[in-house]
Amino acid sequence: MVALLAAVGASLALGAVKIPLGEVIDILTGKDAPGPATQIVEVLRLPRTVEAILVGAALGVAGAILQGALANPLASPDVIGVTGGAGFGAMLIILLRPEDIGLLPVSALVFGLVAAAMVFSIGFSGASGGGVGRVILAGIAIASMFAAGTAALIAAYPDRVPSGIFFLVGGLTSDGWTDLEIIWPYFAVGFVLAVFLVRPLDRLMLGDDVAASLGSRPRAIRLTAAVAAAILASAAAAIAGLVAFIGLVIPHIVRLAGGTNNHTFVIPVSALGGATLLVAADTLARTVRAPIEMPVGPFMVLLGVPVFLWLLRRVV
Amino acid sequence: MVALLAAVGASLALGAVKIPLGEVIDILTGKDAPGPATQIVEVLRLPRTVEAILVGAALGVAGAILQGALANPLASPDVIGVTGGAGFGAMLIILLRPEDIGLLPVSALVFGLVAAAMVFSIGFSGASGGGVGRVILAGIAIASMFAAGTAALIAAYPDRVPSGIFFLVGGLTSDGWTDLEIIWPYFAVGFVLAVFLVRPLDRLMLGDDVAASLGSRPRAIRLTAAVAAAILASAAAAIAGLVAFIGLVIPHIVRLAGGTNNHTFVIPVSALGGATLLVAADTLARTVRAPIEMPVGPFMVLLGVPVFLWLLRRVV
Amino acid sequence: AEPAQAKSQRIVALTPFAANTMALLGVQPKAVGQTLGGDRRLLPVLSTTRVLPLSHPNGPNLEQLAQIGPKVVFSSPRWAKGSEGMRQLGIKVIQADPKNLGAVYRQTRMISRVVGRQKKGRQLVRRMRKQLRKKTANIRRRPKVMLILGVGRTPYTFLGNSWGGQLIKRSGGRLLTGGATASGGFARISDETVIAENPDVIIGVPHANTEDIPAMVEYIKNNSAWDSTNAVKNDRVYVSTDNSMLQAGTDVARVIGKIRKNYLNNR
Amino acid sequence: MTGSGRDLGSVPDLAPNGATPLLEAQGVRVTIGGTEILRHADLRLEAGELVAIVGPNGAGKSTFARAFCGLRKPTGGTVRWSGVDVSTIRGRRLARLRAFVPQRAQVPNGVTVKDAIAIGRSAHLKPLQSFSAADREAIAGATARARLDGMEDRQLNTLSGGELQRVQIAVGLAQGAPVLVADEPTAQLDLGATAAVSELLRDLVHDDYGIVLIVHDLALAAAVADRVVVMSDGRTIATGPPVEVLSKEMIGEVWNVEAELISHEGRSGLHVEWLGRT
Amino acid sequence: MTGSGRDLGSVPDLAPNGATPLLEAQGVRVTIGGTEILRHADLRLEAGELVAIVGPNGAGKSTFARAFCGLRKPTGGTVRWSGVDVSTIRGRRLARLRAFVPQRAQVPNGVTVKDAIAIGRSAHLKPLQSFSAADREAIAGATARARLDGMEDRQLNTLSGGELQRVQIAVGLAQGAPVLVADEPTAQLDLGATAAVSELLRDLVHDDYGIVLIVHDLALAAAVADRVVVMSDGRTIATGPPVEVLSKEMIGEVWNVEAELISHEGRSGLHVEWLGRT
Ligand SMILES: Nc1ncnc2c1ncn2[C@@H]1O[C@H](COP(=O)(O)OP(=O)(O)OP(=O)(O)O)[C@@H](O)[C@H]1O
Ligand SMILES: Nc1ncnc2c1ncn2[C@@H]1O[C@H](COP(=O)(O)OP(=O)(O)OP(=O)(O)O)[C@@H](O)[C@H]1O
Ligand SMILES: [Mg+2]
Ligand SMILES: [Mg+2]
Repeated sequence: MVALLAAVGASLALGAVKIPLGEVIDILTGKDAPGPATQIVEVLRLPRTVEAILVGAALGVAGAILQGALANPLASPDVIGVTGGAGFGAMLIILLRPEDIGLLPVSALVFGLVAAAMVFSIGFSGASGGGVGRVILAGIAIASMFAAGTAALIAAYPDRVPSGIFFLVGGLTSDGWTDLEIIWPYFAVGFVLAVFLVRPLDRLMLGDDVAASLGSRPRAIRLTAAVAAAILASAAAAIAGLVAFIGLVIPHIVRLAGGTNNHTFVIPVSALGGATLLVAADTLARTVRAPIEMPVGPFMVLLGVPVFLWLLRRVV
Repeated sequence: MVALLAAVGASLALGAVKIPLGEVIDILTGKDAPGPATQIVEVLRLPRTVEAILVGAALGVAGAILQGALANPLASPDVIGVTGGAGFGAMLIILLRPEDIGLLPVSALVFGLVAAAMVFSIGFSGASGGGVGRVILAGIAIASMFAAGTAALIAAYPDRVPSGIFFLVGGLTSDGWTDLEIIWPYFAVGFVLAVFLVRPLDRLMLGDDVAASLGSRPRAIRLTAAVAAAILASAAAAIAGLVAFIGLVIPHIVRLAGGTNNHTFVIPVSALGGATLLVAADTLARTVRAPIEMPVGPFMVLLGVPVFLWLLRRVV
Repeated sequence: AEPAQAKSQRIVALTPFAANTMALLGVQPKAVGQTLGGDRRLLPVLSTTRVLPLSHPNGPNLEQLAQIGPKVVFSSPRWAKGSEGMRQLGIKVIQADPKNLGAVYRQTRMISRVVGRQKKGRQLVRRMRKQLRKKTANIRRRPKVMLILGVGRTPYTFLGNSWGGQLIKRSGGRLLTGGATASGGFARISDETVIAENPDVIIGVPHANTEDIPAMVEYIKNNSAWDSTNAVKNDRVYVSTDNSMLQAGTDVARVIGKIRKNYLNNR
Repeated sequence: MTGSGRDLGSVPDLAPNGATPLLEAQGVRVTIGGTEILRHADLRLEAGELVAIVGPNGAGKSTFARAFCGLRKPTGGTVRWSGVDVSTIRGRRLARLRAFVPQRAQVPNGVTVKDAIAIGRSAHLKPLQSFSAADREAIAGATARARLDGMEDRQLNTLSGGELQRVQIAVGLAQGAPVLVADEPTAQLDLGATAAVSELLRDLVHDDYGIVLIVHDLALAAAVADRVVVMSDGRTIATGPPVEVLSKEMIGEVWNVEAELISHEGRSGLHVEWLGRT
Repeated sequence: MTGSGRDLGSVPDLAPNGATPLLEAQGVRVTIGGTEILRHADLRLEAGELVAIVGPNGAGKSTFARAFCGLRKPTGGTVRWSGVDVSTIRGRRLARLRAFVPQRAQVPNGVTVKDAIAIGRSAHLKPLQSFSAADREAIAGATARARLDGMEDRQLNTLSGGELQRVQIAVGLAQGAPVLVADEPTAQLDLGATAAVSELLRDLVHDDYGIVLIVHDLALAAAVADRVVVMSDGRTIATGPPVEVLSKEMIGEVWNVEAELISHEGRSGLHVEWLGRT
């Protein structure tokens, strides 16, 4: 919590253009007159920081939910096809219709959700439908399909690929509130679902039979969890591209640090951790070689992996 | 087996330039005089078909071994860092030192192996070393690191990325025997290890305790399996770039089709299946829009995913 | 767009085409863009202009841009992702990165309108057309050319509808596969076709440094699939490391002249 | 060990009245993958009654239990809880009716004994509601009854077989339903723990709980059960007081073993011809 | 059921001679994560002898078995198989000395009963070697002895608890080692199957196998074992013939239960005061 606040403060205060912290506070409290500094803070830094918080939290939660629902440490939004679908949706716009770039978030969101829906329709049908094995296999099939589509697009438009790279490696951009204005309901729905999933996922840990005995329906929980994760991850991809690291690693870090798999702990702390990591890494990415913006991935790794390895060495 | 032979026949007979099958046979048996047709078959098609067989088989086997050793259906060469390492090694050459492009296969191979070695040194140390959980977490950490490195390289040289596309989406090239001359010993070692791993992996299925009771050492098996998979996958990446589909999906197809997880069945059939799929998909990629060559990934998906989904619908 | 007083206007040109066109029209942009490690193809008059480093996806750093506070930014589809942010800062974004010769003329006129030098713009276009006519006259030979993008065993071939492909055609070269087109302008051509069609000239555009040219030429020559081609046999393998084949500039005629002289032996 | 009994549970939504039994299953059938595993099974359970289900391996005991607990949809027959068809009861309402302790435990990583028992209680909470003092008391009660005090912070995956089984029972107890269905809860327990569980079950019965116990140990069944149901080959073939049902003949017929329940000083023991010296 | 006995196994590399016992463990200690779980455990096993290890949950029985079978390195004490230190024996040689049937089974997907038993036999093969006729016979023998005929093609994950446990035993039998260590192999078995396993074990003993049986059922231990070892709190506290060791006092002290082994018509039964009416 403190770490998040510190990261947010740094994110607002630092950037390619130096603005003293006092002035930043004045601007945020509306005391400062309009001017480039006000514009920089209000139009560029503030929305970007908010996006970083939302995206980081969404990915942390999506990863935690999925790893819980599928009882698999390798589960991440990849597994239910979201990453593949969102990547395809984004490449479709970036490579095929760069003139409609404004549709990028929508396309990424829609294809992420479509891919997830395909995974669910296969994974939750049939006799063993809703079983972990079937969902995972369906995810593999659909993710491969969309990955192949993306590969085909990339191979067809090699000269435009540099423009697509930022989406594939993931990262935030400074473009005001426009994206958030479209996407925020998805974050809202996803986070609300996540809150209601905490207890059912805990029950699922004790096995499907025990969960059923406790009045939960394992298939329904798994489906809801997958849907919530799909919504959160698609919304995150729409805004920040494919930031794989958070969804996969943050829940593990949280589990190792907390020494517990309890979702009452893991889900909220993953949200906090994801938000902190993304805000901090994005601040570094914007400032380390300012005015050049670096991709956020390496900085997340720089901050996250040492902690992860240290925990791994100590706890396990 | 029949399918593989058919695919190999088609691969040798078909291409951008039409050469009658009779003439192909004459060329292969050394009856034909030198000329463009002879050059096309001997320098382009034959080595490429051999490469496809080796790479396909290697990836199928690597996937089968890893999924067995880690008892995780999501395991693939990604998980032990090979994909991340090889990708980084390739991008290092393509983006940073394009003048030394001849070193690409070696760099991909070396970094694939280095990444795997790092995963093993973390995953197999400590009290719970060699446990599935620890190996998977170590793999996640190291793979993220190399992915971040690749992202950093790409961000630093965005204009050079188009050269890297074919490595990243994966695919074979027609360039004679040069690569194979360097890489074949790795395939050889990997396949030999795989043969010796069949029985130990079977034992591991019954649990670590039973395997130990049967005289195997679970940690040693897991390490050997991971090493073999790393060697095979690195060698495959050196030749054909990152072809993710085979390693992940072929073992599942084989298991679903055979209705058994027995490695005596799964490992050799995965080799056959991987080889068949890659040879067939590559033939399609070369011929469908000849003289333009398409990336191989979409064709593998086109051939593989329908079978996969059909099996999933029937068997599970 | 309203014609405006150029000197008093705040304009940033992200593409070399836009920057050079402005310079040729006698207008100084407030700042020009420069890609990371990219080749600067700016006219000498622009050497003192402030440089904004461009990085994906936004292009310029928007905080810096906000500080400069331009009214108009000449951008490129490559930096499309940044357009929205610029608009939010109250900046007008205009694409100025032509993909074919017709667009070069059109966009030159468009820029001249925006900066309020329409007459000079018309003169400039006339001059460009005349130079091009001169440089494309007297084509005697029509060698078969393979123009390849990137390094490694799997390069892309420029097709007829790519910028580089158009330059080769204007220079008198015949592209492999009769200049077939595809939506992206690039494709991998089967090595079998290369052997069968037997190009006379191979030109590589590898995204590499100038000092690496000999190494790149050596590498291309060593490709076993290509060593039976006339180009390799006659030692006509070239490498171009600037991006004149990739991105339109104001100096089309000069580039075509260079291609004819250095690569196609067509003068 | 005294029975804090009803404190553990809350009043069920469907209060039993005198006429309808807590649980009534009739002619339940289950087919899996084309083969009929359960052919015809009946069960009736009143409050304050302990019914033991016994029968050979593969007789369908677990399948029957899963079916009447609403964990698997039967292909035929009816299951009524306090007169209400089980297929119409859902979620927390079902969870407050019965607790089910399955035969095979799943042993997750990173879960402590305390966590697991709290999860068992969570069926009582509305979403977002947190534990009340009564809930915490129920959790503590379940922990104490399963003799897990002092083990609360142990990770499940480091427990011995018997310790784990006591945790499973505690999870079911924390649920606080008026019916407890336990599928071989003592298979891994030592003699002392088994005796403790027996006492615990009788205590619960005394406090008007209804209990279904699936068990292989016939001596135990005879000692604790009010009624014994014998299953064989997918059918319930006999039901009645232990001494009547578990006759030498029945045992010989169903289990194919020479064995007899013999009473000595008020304690009955099963004397088995283990080594078939007949 | 007749004992095809030695046919199952091959001659072990380390043939026992008259003087050294098959297995001798002395003062074995095991520490896990800082706590001493096994404090001092002794065991001696001769060919043709069945030793039962009994003791409460958490006494360290499984830990001891894993230690003397070479599955876990002890922190102290010595374990010798036919006089050879266990830490110097590796791989197939160890596999031919003893088979170990663990307490908790792992149930993989996509493995049939036949496959599992064949895997048990595979410890006999050199790499790349395939099954000989003798191997196939051993597999068939193990299947028959565990009464699994007709179930060969069933998937493990569809078996009932008891069926699964019989498969585990068959896997151990197929291994064909002269010593079989089984950790509660009958916990999930019905009376008939338990009797069958008892007979099987006695048959093996008759054929000069050495057997270590970890078991909670004291009546069963008393009936089949030549010698009983009692463990409590990480120590082996008594060893000797069942009737001597499993006295009323010992049971009361170790298990904290009022119970007595009573013989009736040559069959002994355990009469337990289940409900603590003392
Ligand atoms: N998914 C399944 N597919 C096929 N057969 C099954 C499946 N599940 C259970 N069975 C079979 O149904 C029968 C009854 O199983 P069940 O688990 O109910 O037996 P049980 O009486 O509980 O036995 P045990 O005492 O060994 O636990 C067994 O023969 C079992 O093999
Ligand atoms: N990894 C571990 N970490 C901490 N404690 C452990 C671990 N493994 C076992 N123990 C403890 O060691 C003690 C002995 O365990 P063990 O499994 O040997 O008991 P057991 O006699 O076989 O019991 P049971 O009859 O219940 O199977 C138990 O208290 C158990 O909780
Ligand atoms: Mg059962
Ligand atoms: Mg034990």
